[in-house]
Amino acid sequence: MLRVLVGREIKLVFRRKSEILNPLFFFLIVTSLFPFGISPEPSVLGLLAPGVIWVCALLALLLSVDALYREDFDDGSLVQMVMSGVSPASIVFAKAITNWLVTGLPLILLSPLLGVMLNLDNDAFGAMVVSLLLGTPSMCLIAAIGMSLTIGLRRGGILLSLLVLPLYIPILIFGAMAVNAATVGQEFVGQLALLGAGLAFTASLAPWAAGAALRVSLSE
Amino acid sequence: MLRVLVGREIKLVFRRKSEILNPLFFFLIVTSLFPFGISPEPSVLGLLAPGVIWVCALLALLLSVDALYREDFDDGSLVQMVMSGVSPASIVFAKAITNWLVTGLPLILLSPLLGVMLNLDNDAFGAMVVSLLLGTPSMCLIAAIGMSLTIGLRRGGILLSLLVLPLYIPILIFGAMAVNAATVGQEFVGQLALLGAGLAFTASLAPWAAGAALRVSLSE
Amino acid sequence: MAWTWFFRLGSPKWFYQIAGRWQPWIWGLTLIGLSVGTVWGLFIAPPDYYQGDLARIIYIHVPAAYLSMFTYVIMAVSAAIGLIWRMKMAFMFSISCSPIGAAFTLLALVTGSLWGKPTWGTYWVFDARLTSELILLFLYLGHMALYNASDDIKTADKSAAILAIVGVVNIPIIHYSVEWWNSLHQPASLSKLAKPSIDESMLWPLLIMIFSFKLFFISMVLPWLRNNILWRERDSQWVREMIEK
Amino acid sequence: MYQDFSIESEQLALIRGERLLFKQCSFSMKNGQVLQIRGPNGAGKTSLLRVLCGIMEPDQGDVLWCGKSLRKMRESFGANVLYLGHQIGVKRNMTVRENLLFYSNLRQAKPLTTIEEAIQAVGLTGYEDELAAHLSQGQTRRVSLARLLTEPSALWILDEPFVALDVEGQGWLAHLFEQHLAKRGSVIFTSHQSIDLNVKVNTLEVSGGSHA
Amino acid sequence: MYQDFSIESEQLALIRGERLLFKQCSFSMKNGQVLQIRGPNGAGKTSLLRVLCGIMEPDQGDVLWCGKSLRKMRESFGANVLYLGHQIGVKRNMTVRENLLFYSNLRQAKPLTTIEEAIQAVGLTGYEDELAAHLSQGQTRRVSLARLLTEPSALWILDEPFVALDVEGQGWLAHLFEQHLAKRGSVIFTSHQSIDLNVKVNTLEVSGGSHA
Ligand code: HEM
Ligand SMILES: Nc1ncnc2c1ncn2[C@@H]1O[C@H](COP(=O)(O)OP(=O)(O)OP(=O)(O)O)[C@@H](O)[C@H]1O
Ligand SMILES: Nc1ncnc2c1ncn2[C@@H]1O[C@H](COP(=O)(O)OP(=O)(O)OP(=O)(O)O)[C@@H](O)[C@H]1O
Ligand SMILES: [Mg+2]
Ligand SMILES: [Mg+2]
Repeated sequence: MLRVLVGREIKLVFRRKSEILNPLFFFLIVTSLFPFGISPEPSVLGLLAPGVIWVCALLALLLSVDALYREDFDDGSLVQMVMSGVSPASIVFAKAITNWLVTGLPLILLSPLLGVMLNLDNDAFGAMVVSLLLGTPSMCLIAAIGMSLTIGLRRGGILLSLLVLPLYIPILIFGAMAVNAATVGQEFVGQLALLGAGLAFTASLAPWAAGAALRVSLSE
Repeated sequence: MLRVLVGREIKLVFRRKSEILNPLFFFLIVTSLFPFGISPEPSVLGLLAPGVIWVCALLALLLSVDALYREDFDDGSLVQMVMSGVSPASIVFAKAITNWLVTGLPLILLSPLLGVMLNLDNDAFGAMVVSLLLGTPSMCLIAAIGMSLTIGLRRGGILLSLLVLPLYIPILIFGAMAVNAATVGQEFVGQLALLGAGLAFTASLAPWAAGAALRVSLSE
Repeated sequence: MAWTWFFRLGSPKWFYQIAGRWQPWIWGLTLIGLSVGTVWGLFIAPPDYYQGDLARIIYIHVPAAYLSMFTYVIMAVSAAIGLIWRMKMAFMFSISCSPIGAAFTLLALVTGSLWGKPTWGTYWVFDARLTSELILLFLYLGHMALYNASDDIKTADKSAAILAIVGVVNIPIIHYSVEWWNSLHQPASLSKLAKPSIDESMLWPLLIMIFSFKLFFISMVLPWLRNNILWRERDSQWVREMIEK
Repeated sequence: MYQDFSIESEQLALIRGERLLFKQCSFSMKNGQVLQIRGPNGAGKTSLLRVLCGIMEPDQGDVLWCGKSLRKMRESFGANVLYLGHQIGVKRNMTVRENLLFYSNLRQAKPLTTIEEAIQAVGLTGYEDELAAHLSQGQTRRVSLARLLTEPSALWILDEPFVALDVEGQGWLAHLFEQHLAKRGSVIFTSHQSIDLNVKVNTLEVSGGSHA
Repeated sequence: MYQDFSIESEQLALIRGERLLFKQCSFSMKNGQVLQIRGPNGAGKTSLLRVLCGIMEPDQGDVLWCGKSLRKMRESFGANVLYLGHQIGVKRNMTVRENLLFYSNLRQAKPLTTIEEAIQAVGLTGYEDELAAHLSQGQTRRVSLARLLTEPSALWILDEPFVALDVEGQGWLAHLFEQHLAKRGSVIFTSHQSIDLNVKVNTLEVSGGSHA
């Protein structure tokens, strides 16, 4: 079942290649805005790098999720899927998986490039990639809850950010802390463990919450 | 004519109050993400403040524009307006004005609060507000061009950022430069003059370009 | 048998009347508690050893901060009850909590930052507890925004309930943040039940204030709730009869 | 030959906004019956269908599927019912074939008709690999109607299924109804057009719109 | 009494995707005529109407408005023509009254019928201040049809205007066509339903769908 659902999502995304490339470009461009806004000094940039990369990854991920739901809601596909006897939780889970595969993973692969651009400390690349690997899936799952809650509202657009960003903050804190610790040569296993625990927690609970929310939104 | 159009847009926005508040919350929350990601040290924050505030204002503005067009396109209102003999340029201009009144202006009013949170230098508040006052209208107008170009494309969502952000970079540079100059007590009239010139330029040309783009998008 | 009272709570009419009868008593108790606590705290209790009279802000700050968290938990619990037992009243209660909770969160933030200026030398720092309290404010705002964004009251109830439950994860984060991160903020001084690290002369008024704030919450939430009930039941027989009278 | 089923509504009432759309709406239905829901614009036909499908919750009463509350029977209901509303769930960015394939995979039921045959039956031969975005209004509806063939379900709940079809298409669909009945299937539908069906059609009148 | 106008098409041809929808499509029309465009699903009726309105450009030929190319006559065309397509431009977040008011303000033409009268005529009394989002399918279409009354235009170009209307609404619209003709107005429309009009209806057959 999940295979059929994920297969469909990925097919739809690849139909519009810009769908995958856009969040990546967004990540790249917004990240590169900061040197313009703040300072092009390499030493200053190195200081900013972990935070800026994490925040921009978070935003890119947040902005990519709408496309996965909006059209399916508007053209009635979500109702059709739920009516076919598929549990809403698996629909939502499939979307979160797709979101991560199509946006999260490429983002992580791209992050070292940005690390170089922003003069990130050499020792911190590993911590950055691993922390993103652990943090981005949780973010996709949380976004799925927010999206399911707001999809029924006309123009719910940015409301999503209001609901979801507060829940992202802890992930961001630990993620950026891990990278910051790595830049100054400190231990960062603790933060990674917390990110992992967060992932286990969201992976086991978020699909249910999001599924319930989806059913409510469809009843409008 | 413009009065009728702007009146309608504002009425629609106020129908959903969240429409106005959401970009503001987005601005507030995203700005406050940076201290988590980078460092909560007041001295470091003060250094970041001008750039972070400018970049976040830019993003909030960029993300608010979609709502002004999407629904009008989907429900056929844009076609109806054009068919009623209204020039596309005035439709687009009305939307840009609304966008600024409803998002740009409140954003500017909110910016001093963020300045305090991010420990912006006391001397720089004036420069920040004035540079935003001159820069945000241009950004609204440029976003209108981008939106008109991409509205016909299903899921053009993030493509907008890709088209528009590069054009925002000069505005961002001069805006943030003005604030940065003010923090270190330098002269910043030059940068403001450039922002003003940019505004005059976009205000006179952007509506036509966007209007033409809109007509093309509608012919799909 | 023992459960009948629980399901009677689900009847808006019954609840409206009972709440109306209790309301004056609760307000009375609240006023007494608040005035005793205020007088004791501001005039009788000794000034703090280090901070002098400044520390008296504690009698507002700490009760407000506790209440902001307490309200959220109550809101989430009644949301869960609403979802599980399909009880309209529970939803209405849950919805009535968030504006009040947001107000107290704001109060805790404002008193905290007023206190922070003289003690830490700044109104605001990005410290873990302060931040998570700020997140709590955002959660409340998000809850209200979500509820108000929906046209249909049945949908609005349920989506707001789900959000309330999801957001509950933030509460332990706020509480334990001081232990998990080394922060500027005061570590737990009351919550260590065994031996509070606060002088008894300050403890009593503080406890009274904390308790009266809880009462204050109840006396605030009841009118909100009754308003809500009237609005939603405006088409039902009993409301019409009452209005006509 | 479909399995036995029954759907009943018990004293349904629904309020939308300020308006009481229907109350004490009761009916019951079994295999081999056709029910047309009638009423003027805004009477509450669409809303009633959505309640029957369990998408919307009634304010009073309950829908029973095989004697049990619909809420507890979602699985069996989903497997036996096909609902097509105003929004028909045809993805613009998938081809006609992909659309049909996806839904039939979701259901995991063995189709009586292959997808190719269904496409031919609805008159879309030559459009199999066309994106649904490139179809006309009527052709898009035909894609959704093809699902009636590829996903065998005992009960069809159709909201204005004759809309946007050309004359020949309307005849085809009416004929399909008759075939479905012969196989002990049932249909609940709404329509403002007068349709010639060679079978007995029960009707349920929704008057709707009175102030609550 | 409307002004004189004429609309002609000259050897129009349109290709969408790979398909030649029509070629050498010519017709001309003046005040007081009705033209029904006919053809099976996917023939190209909607596409033809969009070309006539200047929304889409034909691949060959041109549309002439009062003898001049449409592209040069946008102003006068807009002032005299009302087009209602599948998407009807009714804003969900505005009330019925606001929707009508906005469009009539845009046109700045003096309405023959007040908005209140128009709302009553389409049978939406009591819904004046209801958001369009809270209307049923048919009621939403009625809002757009009310514009035929509040924005007097000589030529109506209507894409399946009878869809979603109940029986009484269809009769009302047919009657409105007749009144419009009596005032020297004209109508171009498509429909898959058979409509009884007490006037002479010209037809234009679109066959469409051949490979280009
Ligand atoms: C904006 C700034 C501040 C915020 C948002 C804030 C927030 C909070 C919160 C949420 C609590 C309850 C924690 C819990 O129960 O787990 C709390 C308790 C407390 N706060 Fe603050 N606070 C702020 C500033 C301050 C300052 C400047 C001081 C004093 C120097 C202070 C002293 C205390 C004390 C003594 C407690 C009781 C601790 C306990 O018993 O657990 N706070 N504050
Ligand atoms: N989203 C909504 N919110 C509030 N009220 C609504 C909503 N949708 C519909 N209604 C109300 O419900 C009534 C019935 O709507 P419904 O769509 O069920 O009618 P219908 O019988 O299907 O009409 P039609 O023949 O036009 O399709 C409408 O008159 C409207 O007042
Ligand atoms: N966006 C598009 N891109 C490519 N081809 C299209 C597009 N829209 C329509 N077509 C093609 O044009 C043909 C005619 O479409 P059109 O919508 O004009 O038909 P129609 O006569 O209005 O049909 P219906 O009766 O179903 O409304 C379709 O068969 C389709 O192949
Ligand atoms: Mg309907
Ligand atoms: Mg058509």
